[in-house]
Amino acid sequence: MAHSAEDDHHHHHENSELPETDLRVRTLESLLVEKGYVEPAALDRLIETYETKIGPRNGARVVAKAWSDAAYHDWLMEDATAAIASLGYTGRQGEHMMAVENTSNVHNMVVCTLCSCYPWSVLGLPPTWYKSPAYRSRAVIDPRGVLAEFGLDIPETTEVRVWDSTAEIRYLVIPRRPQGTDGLNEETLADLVTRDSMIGTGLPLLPGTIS
Amino acid sequence: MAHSAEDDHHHHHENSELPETDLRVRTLESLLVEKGYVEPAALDRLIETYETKIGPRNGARVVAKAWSDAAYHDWLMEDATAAIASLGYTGRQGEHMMAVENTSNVHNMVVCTLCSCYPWSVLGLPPTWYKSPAYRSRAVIDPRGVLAEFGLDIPETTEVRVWDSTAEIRYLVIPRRPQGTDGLNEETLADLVTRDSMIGTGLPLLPGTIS
Amino acid sequence: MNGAADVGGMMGFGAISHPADEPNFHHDWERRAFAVTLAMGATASWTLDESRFARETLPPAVYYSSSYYQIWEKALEKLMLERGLLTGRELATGIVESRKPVARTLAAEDVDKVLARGAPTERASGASARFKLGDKVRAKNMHPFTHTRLPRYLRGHVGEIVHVHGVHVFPDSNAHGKGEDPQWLYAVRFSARELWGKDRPAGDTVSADCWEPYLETV
Amino acid sequence: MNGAADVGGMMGFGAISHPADEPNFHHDWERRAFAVTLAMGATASWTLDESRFARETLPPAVYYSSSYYQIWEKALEKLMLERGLLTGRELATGIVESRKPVARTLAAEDVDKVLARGAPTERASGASARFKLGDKVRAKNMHPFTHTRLPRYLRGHVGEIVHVHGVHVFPDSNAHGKGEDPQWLYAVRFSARELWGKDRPAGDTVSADCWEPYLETV
Repeated sequence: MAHSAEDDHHHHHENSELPETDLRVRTLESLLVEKGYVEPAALDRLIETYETKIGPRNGARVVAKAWSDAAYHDWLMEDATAAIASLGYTGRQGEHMMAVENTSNVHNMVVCTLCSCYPWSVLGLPPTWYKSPAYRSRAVIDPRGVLAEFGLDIPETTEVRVWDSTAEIRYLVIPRRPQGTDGLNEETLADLVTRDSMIGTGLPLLPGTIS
Repeated sequence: MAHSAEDDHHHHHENSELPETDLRVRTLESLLVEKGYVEPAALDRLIETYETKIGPRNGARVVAKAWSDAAYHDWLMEDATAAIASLGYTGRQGEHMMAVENTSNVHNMVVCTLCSCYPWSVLGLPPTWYKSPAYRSRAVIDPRGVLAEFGLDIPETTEVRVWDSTAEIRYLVIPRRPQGTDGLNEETLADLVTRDSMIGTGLPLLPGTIS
Repeated sequence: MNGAADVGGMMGFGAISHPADEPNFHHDWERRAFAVTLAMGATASWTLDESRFARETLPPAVYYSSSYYQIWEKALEKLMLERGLLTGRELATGIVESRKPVARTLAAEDVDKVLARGAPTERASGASARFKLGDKVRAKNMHPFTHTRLPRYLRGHVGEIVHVHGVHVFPDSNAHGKGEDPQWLYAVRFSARELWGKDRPAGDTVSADCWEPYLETV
Repeated sequence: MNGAADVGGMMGFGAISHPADEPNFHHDWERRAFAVTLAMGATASWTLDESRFARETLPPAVYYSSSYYQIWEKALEKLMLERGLLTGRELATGIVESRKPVARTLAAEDVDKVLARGAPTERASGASARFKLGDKVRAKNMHPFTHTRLPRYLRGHVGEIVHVHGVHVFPDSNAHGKGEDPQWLYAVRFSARELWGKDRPAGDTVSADCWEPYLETV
């Protein structure tokens, strides 16, 4: 199916509204500030937090520790909320966590078909594609097709388990530890753990592919 | 639920595209004429036919005859395609007809949830609302709510039968003959039969309400 | 496919605007889009089912923000582009650059005859019907990525055969250049409670026309 | 409700655009819309579930042609207009005309604390859980016009309880000012074949979190 003509059309639609949206948001913000509902410094702090402090490095450290420390691994699989909180990652959009682990027979993948639920506390804000109707609609009915578009070819013998985040439970995929990583420390292992590998739409990097 | 803000937004969307659409259609038509794919006089004839010749008066005559002539009524209920063709109404979007009759216990209502299938040969072209996602989506899940919006309050003891035109069968609702119409001839009866009463979203007029 | 066109049971479209005296066409371009679509249909460059598939594959953002004749026009462009009867550059410039032939064209003097004939979809029956009046059947829980006329809201639900329509062209095949593959067609009646849950009125029903391959025994 | 947001299994949205290095925000207005939405959320003028309902009730034409932060912004306007915290004229002119108070405002020095605390939805359990690990359950075929977190694609289908999450705030109640009404919450696993038909891979599954009132015994 060719999508280019319609995609163009769609983008045309969306983009034609952007200057209008920009003005609208600025008007709204200034109204709310003047009404005393929001404090400008608080807005800046919220943005700064998610642009610089909370991101997928948090989740990567969780995964690296689970790869390195069997007791931590077991705790994470048993009570992800507590195990993740022990590393200091708590709070908004990570209040209730569950870890789902990839094995040689199982590949996990996370979606929120109804909106864009995502574990902010360990992965930061979701990428645009995660929030797109294209991903949300297809992940549950054609996960293997989606994974192929992301470059993952899952063997027929591997079960694909999709987790639709319909409640306030947030899912973190624990990818398989790559081969050739024996003896690497947690910080080096964390460098291998990509955001997409913790959503289930990617795999960890191999050692040697990063500088 | 208030719809005004969003409706405005929607209309804005649609209307902002109209000058573009107008130009696009004129370009397309001139290309197709020049390529020899379409003949301008044929286009005019198609438009003229549906603007002046084929309309709900056809269906009204069918209904009036069914009200007046028991044998015709039975034939219509048994083989609507043939009974309707006998009055000269045949062809496009009326190739296969079925008549569904309202009684004191049953109210019928027609929709096409998947597109806009409609019995052109007896009702002409469908009104805009019939083709709207609002009607198509709601007619099957909340027919009584839709009917109430059209001013019809159907008693609880009356079964509402919705017909979703998913194939090439086209449905014509035969409304109940209004009281006080004994002795009226077919042409006068046909004046009472509205388009909406043959879709099932209206009732026939009462004698005396028309001039 | 589970496309934008399949709106049965969807919510959020708001009230139904139904003005009393509405013209058939609101703009002159609607007249032209209507006639051009019919006239191109008469060239036999695609089947009815192919044109429906062209409409339902419009992206939801486009489908829902387009009026009905805009949907027709966009699908017509798409059908012609796909078949090489039109190029994007021709549409952009308005200048004809190619003249791939079509099978036939509709002459003005043939319009009445062609409309009166229509395009019946009933075919001679070969196989005998699997279901009969009164049979309980289940609409299959199927989700093809291709064209189908079994709406999502019916799938998995049990209804009763209330009419046998004969054998008709099968859209799921005919929309994809795979021939007419005629199949028995039935009107199937479902109770509103079966479709939508127990808080619906007891006697209300929804009927739809279902080809035999959409149905299974209960 | 069966709103535009409920897209699971819908088709026609095309390929997934996933550029490798994407910033969190593409435009400055996205930053501001994000922050304003969070800060207004902190005023406790509505619940999380009320804000989700405000988004999913956007008409499909608007929802699908808006980017995600556009959806947030439009829903934020709607929530504020509904509660009289903002008027259409204020939005049009940018001039404040009313100052209805809010319960609290978020101060910059409290941001870290508020984010770290989050808004847990687990509540002390009163009633005992009706289902246990391994139980087979059916997702109800329900179609409320109000907010629900049971997606359409699961309704009517049978799955297995694979995790018991405890007792959580019930969105169907909390979205409509009817209180938290906490209910047991379960992860339910459905086979892809059960959901989508027999041509799906045998071992593949989709799990979703379902509150007890969404489920019935098989």
